[in-house]
Amino acid sequence: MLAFVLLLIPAATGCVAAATPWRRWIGWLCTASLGFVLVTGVVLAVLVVHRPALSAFGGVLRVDALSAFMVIVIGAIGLLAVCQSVRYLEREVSSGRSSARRATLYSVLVQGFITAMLLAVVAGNVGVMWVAVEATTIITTFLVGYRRTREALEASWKYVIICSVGIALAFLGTVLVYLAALHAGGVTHVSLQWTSLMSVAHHLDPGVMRLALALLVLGYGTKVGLAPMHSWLPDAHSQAPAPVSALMSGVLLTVAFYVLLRFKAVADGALGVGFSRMLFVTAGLLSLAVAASLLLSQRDYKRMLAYHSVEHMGLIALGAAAGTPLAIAAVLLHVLGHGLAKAVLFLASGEILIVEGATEIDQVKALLARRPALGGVFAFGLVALLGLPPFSLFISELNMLRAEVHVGLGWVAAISLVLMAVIFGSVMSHGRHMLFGARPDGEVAHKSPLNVSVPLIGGLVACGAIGVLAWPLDTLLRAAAMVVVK
Amino acid sequence: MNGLTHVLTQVLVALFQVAAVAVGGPLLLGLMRKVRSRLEGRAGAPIHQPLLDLRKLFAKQRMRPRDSSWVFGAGPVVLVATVVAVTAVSPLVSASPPLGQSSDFFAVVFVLLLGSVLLALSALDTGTAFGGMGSSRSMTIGALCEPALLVAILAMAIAARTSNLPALVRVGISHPAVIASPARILALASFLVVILAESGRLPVDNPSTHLELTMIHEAMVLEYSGADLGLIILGESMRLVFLLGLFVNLFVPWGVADRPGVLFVGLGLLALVAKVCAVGATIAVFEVFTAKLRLFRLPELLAGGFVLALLGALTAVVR
Amino acid sequence: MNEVYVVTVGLAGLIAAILGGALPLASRVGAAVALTWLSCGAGIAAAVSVLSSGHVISLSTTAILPLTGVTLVLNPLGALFVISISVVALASTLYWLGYASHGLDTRSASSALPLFVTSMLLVPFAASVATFLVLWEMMALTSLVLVLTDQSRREAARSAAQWYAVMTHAGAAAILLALILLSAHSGGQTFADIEAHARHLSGAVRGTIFVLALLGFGSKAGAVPLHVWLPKAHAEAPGPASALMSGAMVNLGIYGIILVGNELLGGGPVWWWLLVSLLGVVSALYGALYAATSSDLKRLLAYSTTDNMGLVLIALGASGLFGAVGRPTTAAIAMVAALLLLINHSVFKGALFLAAGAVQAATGTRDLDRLGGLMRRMPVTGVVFFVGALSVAALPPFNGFVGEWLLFQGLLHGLPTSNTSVVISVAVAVAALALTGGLTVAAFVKATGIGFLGRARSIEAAEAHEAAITMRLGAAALATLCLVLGLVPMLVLPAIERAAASAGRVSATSATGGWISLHLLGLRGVLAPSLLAGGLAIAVLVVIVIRRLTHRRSHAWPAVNPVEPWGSGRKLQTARMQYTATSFAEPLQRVFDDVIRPSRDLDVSHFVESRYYIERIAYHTSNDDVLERHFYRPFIASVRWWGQRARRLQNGSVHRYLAFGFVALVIVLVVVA
Amino acid sequence: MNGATYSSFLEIAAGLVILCAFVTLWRRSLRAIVRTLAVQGMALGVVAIVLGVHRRDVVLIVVGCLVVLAKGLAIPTLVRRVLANEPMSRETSPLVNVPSSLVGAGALTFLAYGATRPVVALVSTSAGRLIPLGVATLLIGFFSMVVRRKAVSQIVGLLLVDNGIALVAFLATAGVPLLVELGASLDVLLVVVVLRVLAVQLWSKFAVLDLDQLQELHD
Repeated sequence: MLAFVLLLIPAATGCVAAATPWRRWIGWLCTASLGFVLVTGVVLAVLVVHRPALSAFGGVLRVDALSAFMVIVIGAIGLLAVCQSVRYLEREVSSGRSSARRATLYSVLVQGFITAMLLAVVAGNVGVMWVAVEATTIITTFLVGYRRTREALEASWKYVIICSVGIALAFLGTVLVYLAALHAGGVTHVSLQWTSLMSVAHHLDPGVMRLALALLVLGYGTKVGLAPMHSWLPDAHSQAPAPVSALMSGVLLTVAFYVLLRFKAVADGALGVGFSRMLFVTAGLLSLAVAASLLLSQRDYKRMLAYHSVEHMGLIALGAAAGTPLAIAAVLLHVLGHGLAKAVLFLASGEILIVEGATEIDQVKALLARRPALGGVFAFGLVALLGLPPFSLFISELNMLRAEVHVGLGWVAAISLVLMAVIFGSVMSHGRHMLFGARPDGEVAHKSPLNVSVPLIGGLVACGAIGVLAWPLDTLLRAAAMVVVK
Repeated sequence: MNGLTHVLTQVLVALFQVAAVAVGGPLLLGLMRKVRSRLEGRAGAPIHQPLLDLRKLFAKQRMRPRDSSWVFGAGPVVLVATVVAVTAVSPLVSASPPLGQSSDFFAVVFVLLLGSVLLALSALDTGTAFGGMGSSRSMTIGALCEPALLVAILAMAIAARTSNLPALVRVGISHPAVIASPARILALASFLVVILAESGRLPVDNPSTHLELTMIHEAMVLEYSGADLGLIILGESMRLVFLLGLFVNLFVPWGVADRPGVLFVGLGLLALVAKVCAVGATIAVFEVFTAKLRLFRLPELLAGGFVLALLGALTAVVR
Repeated sequence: MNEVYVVTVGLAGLIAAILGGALPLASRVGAAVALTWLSCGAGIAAAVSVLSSGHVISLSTTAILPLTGVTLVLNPLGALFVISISVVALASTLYWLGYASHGLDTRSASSALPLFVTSMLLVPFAASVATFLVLWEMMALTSLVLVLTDQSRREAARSAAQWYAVMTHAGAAAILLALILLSAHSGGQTFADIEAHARHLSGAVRGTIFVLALLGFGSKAGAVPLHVWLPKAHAEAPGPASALMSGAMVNLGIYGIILVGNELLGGGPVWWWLLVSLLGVVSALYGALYAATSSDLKRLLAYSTTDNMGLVLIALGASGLFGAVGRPTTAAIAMVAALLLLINHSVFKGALFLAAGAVQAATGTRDLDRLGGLMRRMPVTGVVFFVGALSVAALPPFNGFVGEWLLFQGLLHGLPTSNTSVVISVAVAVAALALTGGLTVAAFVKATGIGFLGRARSIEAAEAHEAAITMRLGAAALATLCLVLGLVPMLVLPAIERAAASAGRVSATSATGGWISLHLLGLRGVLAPSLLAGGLAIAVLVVIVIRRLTHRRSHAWPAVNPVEPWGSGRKLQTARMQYTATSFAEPLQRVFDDVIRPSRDLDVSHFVESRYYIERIAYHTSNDDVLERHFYRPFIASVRWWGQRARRLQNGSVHRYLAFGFVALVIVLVVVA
Repeated sequence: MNGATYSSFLEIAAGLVILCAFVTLWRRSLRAIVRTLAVQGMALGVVAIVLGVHRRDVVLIVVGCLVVLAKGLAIPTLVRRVLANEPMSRETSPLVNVPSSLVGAGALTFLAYGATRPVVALVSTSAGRLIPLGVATLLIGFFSMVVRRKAVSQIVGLLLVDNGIALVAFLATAGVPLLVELGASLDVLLVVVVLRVLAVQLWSKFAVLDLDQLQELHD
């Protein structure tokens, strides 16, 4: 039931936002609803971490440790993004770039977006999961095209076309899984319930499941941003409003990955880990290679962040390929850490775009000297994304690599380390051009307003805290990992 | 009581060696000049002329360039002091010098190096072109001498299982075969090259040049006068004698006083004087017939020395 | 009690960092320094208790670091490193009090420096893969922040920081791979588990792990050819930071090699150690050569760090070799020599960098060709540098000498042996050592003579003022330590032997006859540094007395009167006529022309009226790192080229993007079917 | 109806679906293509209805009717609206010319048969044998999206993909559970709406007639 309320609140907030013309308090109301989501996520986690899963509506909604964790991820990052949306909308409206009506539209869409993602993670039925993910595609298309410039429209066209194809393939995969389940020997009541799929996993026809899993990885991989279906990602993330980019890059990708994890568990039951490992390793290494190659001579800092997402999705794909409990726990920690850091960076880059008026790397200079707070946030965000302690990405990457070597994927770990080193070098040089340098004479150091710096710094601190303190996340992570690892 | 006498004899031996070298140094210079001038058909100054020069210099007044610091004054003192210190503990006259078991060949070399480093620094302290030139060149030569010297020592030390000087000399007395061994011969050959280079003799440096641009050692000490100059001349000559003494005792150790007693020490002194004079004279003769090498041909010479030493080491090692 | 020390080290450093970031300008540095001292004190206390009792301190919790937890164990080897780091840290932080006003009092610096010190102190404690790597990366990150202190003013600092960041990250990646290979093949991730299981690994895996670790840690220790970042970063870092990096951080590179090679893997075949010695020989020669020919004071010091780490690696390699061919005694001597060299290096290199920092703070330049005459302007700093220079040149009575003597003893007593490769490598090592020694002497005569003696070559140098009192104290403390350790190395030798025993599993090697002389057990090798020094001192006194006595009363007072130096008849000589660092190094540079390949160009401009009258002659020579020029630059260029090519992947055509997916789908179907 | 007529009906309908797919590749006139799409939608609905009749499955029959309405009428009308305000209503120069793309489509059909062998083996009904046709439709749709330059052609391609999947769904599993089915079709509808809005905006505001003009965003 709690799960239903969880869905209800953002949806209701969306309706309220739709009903009334945009005011500041609407923004804060949305923020509050996200706060509620976060709290609910924590409550759910406490409820299910050691006990069996909760379910509602005959299992259409089902919350286990993994879902609860994802709810927390959505809540935390959503909170950051929505809280910054207030400022973004105020700016848009006051500068006359968008009317109050469009502001309303924006808030409604964002709430819908959140709701869809929540549905995807609390759905107990893989069909519903698919519907929810597809719904996110449709909603975010409008958000990507929100600015209605030619580039924005181009980005949203590419986004919706590519993702629809991908998601269609995912649907075919789902259908095939269902087919296999139908023909699984000695099963009476067959449905698309994930639990029932898991229960018959061992009887599923291997041939069909191979085809199905391949299609699912390709299909949902498109939404995750795994190469070679990643190509929509840099365009969409660089054109969407900063808060939306934060949400998409920080949460949406990983929600799609969450669905993949569920299917992987089913397929591993039928095929053993070998096949899924092959798929995930291929996708992961491809993504890393693509990210490394395209980051080398990147000229736009939002695209840089987007490719960085491709890299990290590749990393978690490799972690999932390893598939040990440790690996999955590390993957989930990485999901949260990457979400926070990436959200902070996108929001910061939004601020930079506002104050500097350029998205080219070589147009932005000496941020640390000219805008200490903003530059500092950006610098530390990059440090976090490059996987340096104390931020959690370091420890999660370390453990993913450990798991890979442990299951005999040492060569994969080696290759990914090399590619990560290349990425480190290129991002370092881009960051150097943006951050370092002397302040022009006569220009005074600008201070960023508190409502910008506080949430961003808060996000970074959270990212650092979960990287240093084991309690209380550790138990949840392990429990969540055990959900998809038998 | 017995211990006290032992200590006293030790101190006496030390002072004796130092005195011998201090007097012998200038005399050796005189001797070599004499030999040269005779071979060149001149009468030449008396052998004790350098001593007279020293007396005159010590009576003269000392000058120092403007802008020089305490290092300038320290140079000559440390130069002499290092030679004195190593002389006191080395097996020159007696094969069992004071603190003998702690007189180590490496230590001796590094102490001497300290002296030449200080001299090079004080040359730079003069703040003149010549000082810099001299110290730069001598440092270059020193840097290239170092390998040959150390590897030569290593070659001898490996053969004798120790780098302790008295032990090295005594091994020569007890087992003459060691001296005949290719290891030691090659090592000593390169040692000789190094001695010539380090003490600024031909063909490396011309001690009697008066043209600044060709100077190496002379250029360094150009600014010194009076007692300081005297100290430097004294120190240099003492070092030459010390090195030659070491050389001959390692090569033909016979005659070195290997047990206490005035008689043996006296014999040891005579033997030392004889051997050193012989070698010195030979060098002087050799110098008559050689010209100074160009500065940038020197590496070839020193590399030659180095290769000799390395061969020595290898022959010592490979059984 | 011991656990309290450990916790104090961490907490004090953390609080120092927080206060350094939070407090106002006035109290920032003071508070940070005080707490850093507390942290260092606790570290020393823990280390001393370990070294004296021989019992390890161990502490572990799962409340910190998710999924892994933290494990801290301090064994004698680690304790030795903790002490060496603490000493340098105490001195440099004291020095920092005075240096802060030269741009090192920003919030970032004031919180990064304590954190840097603490993470370095804790690295030897780390006893699990995750703990070690976290601390290692913290160390790298904080030092990077310090290198960036001057970034807004100096482009050089920025590029140095980038080189440092990338190289150190690549190194860290190698280390990470090595450690996780170890942990993956042996159950848990604590070093205890690893040590227990490492025996059973296959030779190939062990070899891979060792080589990876050697590369990673070697780059941190500045071993050629992985050294490129070092002369840049160490030179650009502000005074105290560069002292810490060069005096303390590089030690941890060596620590890592010992940790993996000797402790975790428990020694290995001959070829490992041949590799180590080779690395050492190359580093020593290369570093010494560039130190001798470079004319930037701090760059020179940095290259000499590479050189000294080369010596340490040679000693390590020799120890391993002798161990592998069954010469435990000499192996132990070599290991002790390695550790002694390392500690000595910390002390004198710390002193040298602090002095160099003072010079830079006073004159605003590091270019030797613009310095000179500082011995009189800044007497204390000058003397400190002088002492440091003599120590690094391994001249008695200072500490550098004892270490090299021990190394020579180890090498010569290791020979002769039946194993030819060992023989050759040792002979080569000795030759390299000797040449290195000579070059180092030349380098530091140049540094001292050109930098501090003679006349000032620029206005800044002529008007330099002596550094602040705390700076002088910090530097002088280390200089004094150089002398003390040179006179009585027995102060540290027992500790070093205990550490060597815990690292290389060997027995004690040298007995110290009281405080006087140092005997090598079972070998005929004795050194009495204090007697040597005493004799030297007496001799000096005697000579001085003689010189005074011979001085005639008739001469006017003062005994020595300053005059214009001789300029071959030219009346007045200017400071520009002096030899510069470049000209001083010119002969050496010519001798080693084929190695350094300096770029020279001479341009002569004539008067327009007549070609026979020359207006001016300009002679430029630059010797930037030959490896950087001929290896790293081309490599970077090729990577950039690939980056340009790869942009075609994302050319904006939606058809191409869809084609990617389509091809992928077809391939998948073909594969699956 | 008896088995023979049932399976022949089924084969005709399914054959019609794939045939339409080929036709879309063959024709250049966008209007004709959209017409073909409508036919295909109807055929798809027929497949569902036939199956439903055969299985006495009311839900499936209802779904079939819905499909006929949605894919046969609603969606094509929407797409036509796009055409209405686009002057150039011909696919003048596809990236791959018509003959070779037809050959490619043939190859893709073979691939589909190869790839779906396990599925066919598993289902082993008269309907199951037709599954490859659905997959082939999907591949052809995807292919036409890659090679066609017009916004409308891409929309059509996407719809082909979707129809192919729907065909597979009906043939293999007699339709996924209703909830999912409805959600899926609704999503498709919405996607088409979105695409239409975008296409119209692109054309009206920025005069983008040709997808090759969408190359502002690149590295």
